[in-house]
Amino acid sequence: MTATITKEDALLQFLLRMGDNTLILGHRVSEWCGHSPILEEDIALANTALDLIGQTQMWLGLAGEVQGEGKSADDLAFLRDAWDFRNVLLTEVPNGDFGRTMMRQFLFDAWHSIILGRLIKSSDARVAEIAAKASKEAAYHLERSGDTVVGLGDGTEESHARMQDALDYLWPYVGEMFACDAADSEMAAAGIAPDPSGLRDEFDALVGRVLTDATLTIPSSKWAHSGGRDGRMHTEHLGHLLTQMQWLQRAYPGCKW
Amino acid sequence: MTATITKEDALLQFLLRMGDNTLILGHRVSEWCGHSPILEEDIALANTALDLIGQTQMWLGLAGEVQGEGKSADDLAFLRDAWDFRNVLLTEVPNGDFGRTMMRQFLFDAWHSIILGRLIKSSDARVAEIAAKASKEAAYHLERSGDTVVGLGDGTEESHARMQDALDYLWPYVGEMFACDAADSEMAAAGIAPDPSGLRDEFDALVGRVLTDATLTIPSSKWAHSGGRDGRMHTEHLGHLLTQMQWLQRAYPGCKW
Amino acid sequence: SEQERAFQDKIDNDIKIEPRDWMPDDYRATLIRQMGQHAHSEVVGQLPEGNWITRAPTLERKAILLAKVQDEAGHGLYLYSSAETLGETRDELVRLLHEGRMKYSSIFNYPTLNWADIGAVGWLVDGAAIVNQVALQRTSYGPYSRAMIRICKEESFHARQGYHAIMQMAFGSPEQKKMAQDALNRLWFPAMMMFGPHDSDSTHSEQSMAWKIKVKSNDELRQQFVDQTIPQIEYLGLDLPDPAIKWNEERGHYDFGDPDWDEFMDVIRGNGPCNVDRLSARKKAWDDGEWVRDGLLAHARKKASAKVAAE
Amino acid sequence: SEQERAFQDKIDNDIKIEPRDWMPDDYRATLIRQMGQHAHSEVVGQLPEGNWITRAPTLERKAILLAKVQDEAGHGLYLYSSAETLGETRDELVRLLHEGRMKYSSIFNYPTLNWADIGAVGWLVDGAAIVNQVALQRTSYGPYSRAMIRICKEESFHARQGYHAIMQMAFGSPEQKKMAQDALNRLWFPAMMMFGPHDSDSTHSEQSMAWKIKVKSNDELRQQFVDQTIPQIEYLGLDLPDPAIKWNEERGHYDFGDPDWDEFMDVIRGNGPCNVDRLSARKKAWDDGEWVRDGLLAHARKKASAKVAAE
Repeated sequence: MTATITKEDALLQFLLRMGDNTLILGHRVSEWCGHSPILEEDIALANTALDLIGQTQMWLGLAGEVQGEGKSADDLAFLRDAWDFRNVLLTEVPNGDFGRTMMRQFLFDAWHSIILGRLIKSSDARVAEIAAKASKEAAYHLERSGDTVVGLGDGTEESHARMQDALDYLWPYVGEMFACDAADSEMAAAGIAPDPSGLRDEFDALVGRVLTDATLTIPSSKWAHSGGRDGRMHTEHLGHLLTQMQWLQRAYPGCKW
Repeated sequence: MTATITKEDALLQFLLRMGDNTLILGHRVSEWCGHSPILEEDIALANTALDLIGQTQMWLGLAGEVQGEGKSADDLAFLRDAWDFRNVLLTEVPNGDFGRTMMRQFLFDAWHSIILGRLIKSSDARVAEIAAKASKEAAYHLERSGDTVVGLGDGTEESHARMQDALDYLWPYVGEMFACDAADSEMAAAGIAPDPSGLRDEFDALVGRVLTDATLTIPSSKWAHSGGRDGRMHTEHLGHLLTQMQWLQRAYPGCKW
Repeated sequence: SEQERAFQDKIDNDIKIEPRDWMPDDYRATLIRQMGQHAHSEVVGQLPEGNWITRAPTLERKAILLAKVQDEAGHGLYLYSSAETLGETRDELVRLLHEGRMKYSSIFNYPTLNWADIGAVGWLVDGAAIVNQVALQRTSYGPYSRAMIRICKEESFHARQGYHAIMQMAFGSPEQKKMAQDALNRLWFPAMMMFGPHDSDSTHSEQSMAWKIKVKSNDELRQQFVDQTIPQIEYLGLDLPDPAIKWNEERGHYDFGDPDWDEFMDVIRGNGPCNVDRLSARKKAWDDGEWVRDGLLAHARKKASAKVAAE
Repeated sequence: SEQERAFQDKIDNDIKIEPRDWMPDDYRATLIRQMGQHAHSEVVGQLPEGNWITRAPTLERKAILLAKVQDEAGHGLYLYSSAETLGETRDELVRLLHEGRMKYSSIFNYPTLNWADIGAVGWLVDGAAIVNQVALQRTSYGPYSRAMIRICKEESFHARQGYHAIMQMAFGSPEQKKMAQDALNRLWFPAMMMFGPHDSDSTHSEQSMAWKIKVKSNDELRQQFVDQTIPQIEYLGLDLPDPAIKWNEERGHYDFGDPDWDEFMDVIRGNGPCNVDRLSARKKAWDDGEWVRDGLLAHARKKASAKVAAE
């Protein structure tokens, strides 16, 4: 399908994708609060969630501006239903055990740090500005999640097995981050954002290096889930997440908090 | 505190208590759908949930009538927030493992079958009619949950330990079912419903018999949770349950389904 | 052989095969596979619908959905029992499912994403299943045929309820109508796939037809489903989910487009949207329930031996 | 003894005791108990607030709450480290907590039931904690005193944020105001209990005061909290949560009613609304995390020995 999408629409899609990724992943990570394996991780996970929510405010804030319907970042976060979300499915899968959470974080951080690095040079100054701030955080997240993946992958027999399970489960969710549709092409043509498919080599090299250190094996199947970043088919998990996330705004509409 | 409550108000409280108990417990039981230890249990649990939801329709339907504000059973179920619910805390605690779910069911069924037996003779014909229908179902539930408690309590070492854990956890939630406040006194005086405290001996005898067969030991502590049936202080669990239960009605108000 | 000829004679004369009758090994194996898959489908099919039980929008809808899921578990039980008449235990069938060596209907590897999906599952998925199952009422194996007769009654009821549920949505608020359309769009092709590949690509079909394990071909059944469903879509005022749908005066049937058979094969091979989650949910239920099954069995044995001792 | 006299002299002259200084066994034990409890409280205190993180009504509120809970975990870490200066490891303190042999602040055994509770926890619970902790900045043990100075800064920030959050509610819609009132009503007496029993019933107080582990009495601190909080309640336009509250011109303080000390003792003994759930949540986190801690430790050892081998 070739582009029958305006640049404005494409930009909106792009911003929603960036903001919904950080919103949904931030929500998932925040579920760990008070339940992690060690106090240092409680702190680190809360900090990661906090960064992601902060980035969400910027991306969705700009999305609301671009949309031009007077919607705030909060309106977009709390008043859309599942089908309007544009996050990749990877961010909405349940936390599972700590290993799956950290593997998910690592796979996301790797992609995130690469794309944010490109976005710093976006032709849209507003995008470049957000990326400049977010990329520092993402680099830090990647360092942490990468270290944890290596530590647990190359830890005990049990931790290795759990990390391999996590990787096997999550790998089919990786491909979606590199999908390219009309909106992406439009963004690439406008120099606003890179074509996601062009990021794959760098991702594979980075992830391959870390997973080798972690003594983990990348599954051979090439099949990938899709449907999140275009809203065509999210997982069943997203709807449940939203019941919590949006509860107060739905139950008490129009209030100030 | 003595009664400064009108008979109408007391009746409304009584009906909400009956209906919220079955609503919330029915919801909890329905969470098992497709996840129970054996296919026969999937059927039995769905059936129990179905009975409880059916009873909810009757109790809350009558509550709406008595309240006289034009509210349907659905309005009451889906548009009140946690503090307006009047179920005992026992019904809202999470399912835990299958043993805890069945123990909770048994403790509730025992109380439920006893009170429904009395309500058949209620001076309020509408109450008596609902009780007549519900008590048959409750008797059947009690037989089933009692058998399961005995089977698992007097099963393997592991099943025994799990059932004792379940009983230890749940026992402090039993006392609330027999609390008596102004509304209860008013109902008792009007011959509409029995004083709950008067049901305790029969309950203790019944439950004691079954738990003896189950080789389980009733905890010695007399302390009991409270706050559900008067809405003063629910558990943190109820709010989470409502985010799911009420999602559609909150997100899409005023629709017909 | 003599036995084989007598067996085929019975089938040709529409005499049902019963559990104690002689039957070819392949006939038995094919039936066990088919009935087992069918039973597994009922059990796994609880999951996508169960996904909305806690979010059903009214008490009435919650009750209807609970009753439906309960029925499906009942069908599973009934079908496992029928398969057991062929000498295969339920536990063994479940083991094969959990090891990924037996399948269930691929439709259940698609997610239920909005409330209208619940209506659409009843309407389209049960609708498609009924088309299949009505044909199977005439299947040659007695217990299977009788199971189908019983199951079809309940399924028709579910399909009607599903249609009513989606009707509420299609005739409801703009957002409800959008949900109905979204559900139809997502579930249409997966429902079409429920009838299996084209007759020309169907591997087991010929022998199954001769044995009357199968009674109508995949393409016949699919056409029947399309023909009965299009007028319903039009009645609901929803857009057709496939631009190729068109009444063909000459054939007296609707023409329609092919589903994406690559996706079909992907899902069959385990690469569907929910395959991994569905199977792991079932395995978890089974594993978590082990202590329960063991406990109840131990108690039953104690009771039995106490009874013997007392005699 | 000579040592004891020198020790008490230092204390009387407001010279801080440092980790390597001689100290009486009871002083050490009392401090470990108090700092350990304080650390546990920070950790368990994540749970009632964490309960609302996934339901925070705006991105801003979610961020504020995340930052707060993160700070609390940080305080826990800091306090465990301070306790370690007395020779007790964090793991040992955690073990005692999980075995029910050490306490955490009873306030966290009350549930957070509506969003206003999150504001109220910051305002009332952190507010009460600060009253305590400001006094403890002058405590005699150096590391504890310094921990308190650092922690108090962040807690004041939290208390202010909490007050702003509940102000939004109190000045918001009628339902929001009702939530604020409900939160105040439920949390008022538990917050009052945070200062412990009346001085006349407080067991450890006298020695602790002499050692300046405690600096002000329970009743003094409680009065201070009441005096600073009542005007805030009035500013918010909420009803007073205790009918006995009344300005006493003569004393220059507010009079107020006693909390239910039986309930206080119940909660202390484990019979509070959330005791069982809180402790089991912490134990589950710890148990579920064992493989993580083991894995990371094993990896660290591999790396260390690889480094040695390479040298």
